[in-house]
Amino acid sequence: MSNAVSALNSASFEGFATVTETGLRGMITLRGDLSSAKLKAAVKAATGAAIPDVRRVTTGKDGMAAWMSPDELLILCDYASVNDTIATLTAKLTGEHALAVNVSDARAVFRIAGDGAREVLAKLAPVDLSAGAFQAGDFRRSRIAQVAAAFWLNDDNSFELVCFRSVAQYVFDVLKVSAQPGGEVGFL
Amino acid sequence: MLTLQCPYCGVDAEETELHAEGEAHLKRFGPGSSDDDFETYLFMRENPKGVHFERWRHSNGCGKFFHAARSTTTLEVFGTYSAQTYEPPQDIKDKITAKYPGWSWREFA
Amino acid sequence: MRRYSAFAIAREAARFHTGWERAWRSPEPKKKYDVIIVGAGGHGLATAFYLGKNFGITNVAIIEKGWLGGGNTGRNTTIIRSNYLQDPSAAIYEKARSLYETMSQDLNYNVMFSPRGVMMLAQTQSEIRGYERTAHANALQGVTTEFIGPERVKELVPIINIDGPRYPVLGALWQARGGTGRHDAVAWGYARACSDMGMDIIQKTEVIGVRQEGGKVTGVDTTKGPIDCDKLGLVVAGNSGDLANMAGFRLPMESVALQALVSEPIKPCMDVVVMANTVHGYMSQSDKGEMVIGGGTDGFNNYTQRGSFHHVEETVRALVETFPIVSRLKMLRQWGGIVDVTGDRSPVIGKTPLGNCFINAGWGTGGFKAIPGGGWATAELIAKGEPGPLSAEFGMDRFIEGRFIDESVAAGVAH
Amino acid sequence: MSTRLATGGRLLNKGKQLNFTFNGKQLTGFEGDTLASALLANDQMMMGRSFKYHRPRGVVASGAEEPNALMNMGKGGKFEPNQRATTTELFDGLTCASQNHWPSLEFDVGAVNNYMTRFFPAGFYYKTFMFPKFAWKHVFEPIVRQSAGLGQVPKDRDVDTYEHFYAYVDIAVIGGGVAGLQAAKAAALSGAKVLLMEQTAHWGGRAATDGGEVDGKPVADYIADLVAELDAMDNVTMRTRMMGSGVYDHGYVLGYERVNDHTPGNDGPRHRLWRIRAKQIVTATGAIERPLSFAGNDIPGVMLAAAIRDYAADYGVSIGDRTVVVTNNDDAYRTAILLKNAGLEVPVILDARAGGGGALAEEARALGIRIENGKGIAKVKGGKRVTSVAICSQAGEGAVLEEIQCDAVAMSGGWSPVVHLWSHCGGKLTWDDAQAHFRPDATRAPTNQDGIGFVVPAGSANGEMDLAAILNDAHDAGKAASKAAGFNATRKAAPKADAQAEAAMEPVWLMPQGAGPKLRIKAWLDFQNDVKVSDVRLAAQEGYESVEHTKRYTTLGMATDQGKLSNINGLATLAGQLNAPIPAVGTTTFRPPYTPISFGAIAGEARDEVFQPLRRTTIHGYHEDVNAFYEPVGQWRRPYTFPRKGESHADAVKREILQTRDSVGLLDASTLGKIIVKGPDAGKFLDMLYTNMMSNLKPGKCRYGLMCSENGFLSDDGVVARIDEDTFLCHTTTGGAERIHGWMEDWLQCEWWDWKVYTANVTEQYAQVAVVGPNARKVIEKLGGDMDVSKEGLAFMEWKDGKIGDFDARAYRISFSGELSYEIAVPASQGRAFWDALMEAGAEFNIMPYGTEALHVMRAEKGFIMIGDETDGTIIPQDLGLNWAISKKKEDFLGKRAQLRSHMADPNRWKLVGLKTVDGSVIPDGSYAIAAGSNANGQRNTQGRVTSTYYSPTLDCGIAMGLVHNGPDRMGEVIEFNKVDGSTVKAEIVNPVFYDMDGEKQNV
Repeated sequence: MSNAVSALNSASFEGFATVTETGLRGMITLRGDLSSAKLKAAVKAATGAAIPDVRRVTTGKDGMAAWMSPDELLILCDYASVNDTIATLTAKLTGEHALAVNVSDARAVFRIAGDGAREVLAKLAPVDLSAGAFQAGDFRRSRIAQVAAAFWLNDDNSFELVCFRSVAQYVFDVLKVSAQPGGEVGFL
Repeated sequence: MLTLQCPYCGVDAEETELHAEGEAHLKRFGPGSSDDDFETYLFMRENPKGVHFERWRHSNGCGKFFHAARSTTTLEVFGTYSAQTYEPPQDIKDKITAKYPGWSWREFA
Repeated sequence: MRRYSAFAIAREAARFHTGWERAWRSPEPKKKYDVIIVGAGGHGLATAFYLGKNFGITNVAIIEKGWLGGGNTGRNTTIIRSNYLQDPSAAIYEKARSLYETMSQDLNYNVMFSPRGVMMLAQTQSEIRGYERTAHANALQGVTTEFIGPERVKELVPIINIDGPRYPVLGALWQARGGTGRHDAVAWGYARACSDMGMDIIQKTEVIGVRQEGGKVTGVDTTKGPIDCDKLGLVVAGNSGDLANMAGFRLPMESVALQALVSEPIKPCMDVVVMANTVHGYMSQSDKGEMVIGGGTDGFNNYTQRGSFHHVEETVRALVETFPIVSRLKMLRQWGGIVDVTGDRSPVIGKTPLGNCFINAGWGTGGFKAIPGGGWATAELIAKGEPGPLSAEFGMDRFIEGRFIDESVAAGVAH
Repeated sequence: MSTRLATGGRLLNKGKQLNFTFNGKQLTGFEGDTLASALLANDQMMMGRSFKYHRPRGVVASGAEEPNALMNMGKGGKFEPNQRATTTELFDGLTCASQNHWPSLEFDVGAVNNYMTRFFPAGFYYKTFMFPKFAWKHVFEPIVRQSAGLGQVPKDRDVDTYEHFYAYVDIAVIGGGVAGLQAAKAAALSGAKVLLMEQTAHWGGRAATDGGEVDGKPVADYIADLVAELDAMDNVTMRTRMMGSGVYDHGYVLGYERVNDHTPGNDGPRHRLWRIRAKQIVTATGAIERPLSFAGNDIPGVMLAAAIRDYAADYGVSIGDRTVVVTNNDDAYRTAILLKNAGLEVPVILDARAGGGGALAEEARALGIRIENGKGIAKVKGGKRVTSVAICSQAGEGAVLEEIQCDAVAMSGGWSPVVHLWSHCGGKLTWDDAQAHFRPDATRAPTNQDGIGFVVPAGSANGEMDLAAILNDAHDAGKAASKAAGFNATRKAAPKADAQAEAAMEPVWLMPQGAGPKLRIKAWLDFQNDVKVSDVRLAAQEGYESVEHTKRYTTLGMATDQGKLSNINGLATLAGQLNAPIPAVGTTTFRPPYTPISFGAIAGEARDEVFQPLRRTTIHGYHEDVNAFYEPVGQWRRPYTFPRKGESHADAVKREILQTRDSVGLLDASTLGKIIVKGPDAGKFLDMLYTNMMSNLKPGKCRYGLMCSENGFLSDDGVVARIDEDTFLCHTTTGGAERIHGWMEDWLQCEWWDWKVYTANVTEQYAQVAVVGPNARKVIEKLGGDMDVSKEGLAFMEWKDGKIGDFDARAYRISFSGELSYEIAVPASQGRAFWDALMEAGAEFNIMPYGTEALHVMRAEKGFIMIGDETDGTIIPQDLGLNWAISKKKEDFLGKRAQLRSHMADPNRWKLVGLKTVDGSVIPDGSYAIAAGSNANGQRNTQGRVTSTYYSPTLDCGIAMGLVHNGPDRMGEVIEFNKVDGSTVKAEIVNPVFYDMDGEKQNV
């Protein structure tokens, strides 16, 4: 895997919040019946994480699970272990109608950190990002300016954001515009 | 600028997260159907001044299609519901009836 | 009718304009007319006018629920062009355009037709091919257009940014004799002429029912009581579905909001109409100096005449990109109108399931530019009971046969 | 003359002097000044010219309603036309110039129109300029356009930045006057999250100027305490310089924040457009004073009474030494009293009411001011400045009783609530006879998605004009909004206020009421657009009876102030002429924005590089490195060709094709859509989606498939690979991935929801490279790895997983060029490395990348159709001779029923053929095949058209594909294609496969 590079090679920008492309990440689209015991066991076995509630992320020792839709999770893990994780999922889901597919290279991940992180996102996403409305562990699919994206809030008050790899530069650019010094809003 | 609640992920999604997908509860006519039925399926539209049952997709969101009952004159939303239904749920129909006694829409009222 | 002229103005000026007569009468409805037209917008009034002028039918009432010209006729961005791809469209829009050229003289009312030229920008290879195809089609249709290069675009529109980083301008389809007109004046001019022919324009009167007997129309019920007629024309853009429901049939149409906006006025800086379909925006400058701007329709059924703001946003950012100097202009006013959009986005002019009831509808975003042509064709349809060559292809039967008139093949959006 | 007073100026910081220039003159003002107040302090009363007659125009108001004082502001990339001086905060270095005159503000040639006023009544242009026919466009229109237009055209690109911000609150309060503050407090006490916005830089509005007491303290102190109190509340956000610009459906509010207009050198955006969702909206937008309609009311020096008061109290500026006050209400007396107390002369107060005023009038009289009841102004005299007024009886026709010297006139025709934001979304109005204005009808509020009212008017915006009533109403509005938003409203009582009682106003729509035509033609309604009482009367006389007709016929209220001063006066004039009650005539529609907002703010961050998303493949960096020439395809930007130094695009394309056909070429095919379709019903599902059969495809094999819309038209094509029993991978066109994925989900979710199928769009997971040409295999083999790509190891239309070099690869043996070809997918993160490895391995074969144009030409040489070229949304597969790909066995597939309709089954449809020009030239793009004669509309008949046309380097001649009537039956026939110059080009109808008809080359 020595040839593998992430979309923006861990580019970073320091504004009134810090925006960083986080490098390669293992990501798996898992579609199936989220209420089934088998799927629950598979996700547990693969990541250690429980099935997340609607619009939440859960964390286990080997990865995270994010609620994408009523029949879809996004599984996050180390880039290097993604094939093993898929193998575990697939093995545990034998006989069940489900789909687990590697999308690690189809996406880019950004971290937005710092006191202004909420406001940087709130300039681009039609989402209530106030502290009362969006809390650690909350996960939201929406748009960032003109492209689809998903993001969640970590316990350390930083956001992580996933978008398609082809628009990584666009997303980075609009996040940079949002985080420009002097652009603090003072609302969130 | 509409806001509709996605019945799948519970988000009060503003229109920019959504995509309008036209009239709901159309019955598909395939090979073997009459010309009239096929034309009705593809082109003839209720287009009411009043409550409209329509399809939306939470395209910048959970990706699911859903149905909405919405007034085209006041933009009041009587409810959103699963796309996997043949007609609107009773509670939504009741809500519409309370507001517009005697309304009807194609095969249901 | 007293003629309008510079001399008339001078004469009236001497007596402080106290002598001007009404532009149109305001009569009470008669019991019966030969023809009732529902809808005193551009198409309705033009239909009535050509019924009188071309067919001598003047026992006509035009019934309007609001005020004449108050629908889409008075809400559009006033673009007039005929550079359409498909033969039936090119024929009716070119007929309309040519009638606009002499309309001020024909009606003795200055509608300020300004053939300043309309260009549709090509910003992708497929748009180039689409517009070159249109240019070739137009050459055979008797519509004068040409495909021009980016340098010529820049020469005609100095404020345009032809080297935009995202979508450089690769050329344009140019119709030099397209342009703009004063939308209200078109309705007022036709109304004055219709009234002068003895037709009754009945405003603030709503049609609430369509009367029929034996499968044929016999009249309408209105908020001023029933009125009988031999023939009925429904020409009610934005309300066609509602009227069709009253008459007992459904239409292959949906009603959606289309928005427009204007800037504050500035000195003349753009002498042509520019349409940029890749980025979804078009713009011209009015005689007052306002930049007149439009974009695409909303996706959902709507009768509120208020659209969704994100479409305004999309249009404005397209224009800021295409014309960078507008960034520091300000939006003065935005508004919406309701347009009827058909399954192939082309209009319907034709018979209906109800005998002697005819319809002109579904113009989508193209209604204003078609007014004289649509009126001409609808008058012929009503007078003869059968479509003439201009409307022959626009009947509703095309949806059953799968015979569509699709203009979107050349350009993403049809305006 | 207007000048700075020694006293007054509560908003000024007189310790900080600011320099600015107006029309090239160096002037000074103070921090806290508006541009208008600073100009007035420098005796610059005249600030512009009117639109139609180019009459001299002075400032008439002190706020957002100002129609006259519009400036060309700034320079270069910060230049902005039509900036209102009354809402522009003065800053050091401000540069501005007045508008709509030539050569100068003082001497304007355009003012000749002024002398022709009588010949230019409302609608005059509809009645003339008609002859000769083309004179309008070429003679009259340019004159009209040049003399109209107001501000100058910006020349340079905007140097500032803009942004949006999404905010979600329970209650948005628009307007930070005393009512807005009070409403915000009442709302906030319920615990609701409140956003309070004020368009100016100051809280409190005009209450402090007008005086009164609240809860026993001066109103100014009460406001200061209220602001401090709100500021301390966690659930309240307060923003100044932020205008509530529009109220839209479902509780959407636009807030227009002018972040840096007053500090143009600062970091950060110039404007921020807030997109606010509020459960409830309180409109505390105040009221606007109305002018009075008398002859000469447009002469500079005639101003709104309250504006004169504002300039004196807020900015310490006197408009004149001798100010005549003319009014129909008590409020204007406050102006007289303030001026008198400031040591200025008020020669007379003309009160149109026969009974005169109340307590305020007594106070004025006690100060020694002369008051004339039942009197009005017959005429104002002066040119560029008021010199005197002629007094008459209001009841009469304007006989002059006395002439009084003065240099300013303060007029007040009563107050109109600002109902714009209430009305934007459908809130209805009711006519208040006592105050002669429209006010919100609380029973007909605009409704939201839940069908309940979501706008609550407060204070003078709700028609309350007395301080105590305003505070009461605002307090109630805040409570009502909090309750409607789901909170328990506060039980605290409204504060007690005390202000001077006022006598009733009496409407005055024309002064004097019997004014004849000579006076009416000088009585302005719309100062900017030059609409007078006479014009509105003329419109009504000519039948333009609807208020919308009148507005459009006269241009009343269509100026940049959108009729804030003129609408009610115009409406009343129309009603008077029609002899109808005012409410029966109705109002025009209020449309956003409240005052104009910048296009820059609306566009937000979306400009230049981030105007729209640009999608890049992982090989994009290579294309950049070698300076590819691009074409946009959807949001992707694909290399059209890779020109070398000095090479034309056509030559580059030719080189790429010849080299690929001769040796080997590379195409970045990553943009092709890739969708996984998996599940027990996947085969059944694809059989419905594609026109051909997919369920019988064997794992390891590929098949080309077509998709149609339900309307029968060909919508996409691509190669389907069966991965295993349960799983397919569907390739789509470059633009088609998202569309087709959505199309699949649509059918799975909404029609066949019981079918067990999952889809996933994995387009971007892979970088895909087409290695094409006779040496393709050698290049791949040279990379090594464990994949057998020999003819037998990977046969045509098969796919295989394995290692190519170090890369995990999936190779598809498919060809869109007719050559030996492998499309190889590797993980996207390794795409660039894989591409570089291929380039290196291919060096000995002189490998080169080729772009989309070479791709197009090669596929056309091979007779393959291209979605978007051969199809345009009106083409069915049968038109393209693709019947072989339409299953006859399947009962149903999407589009099948449609294709049975009469027009689609018509044998006369144009069908696909190849075309070869007789002279070897290239048929122009878009050309039509002409046929004999014309149709009923006089249009030339046609019998076909080209769909793709190219110079073929392989065949060294022009080739084309096209649709021709009965084409496949007319092989060898020569038909003519049109050119735009009227000539034609002859072409022979041939087989569309020009190259390697038997397919031997792709199969080696």
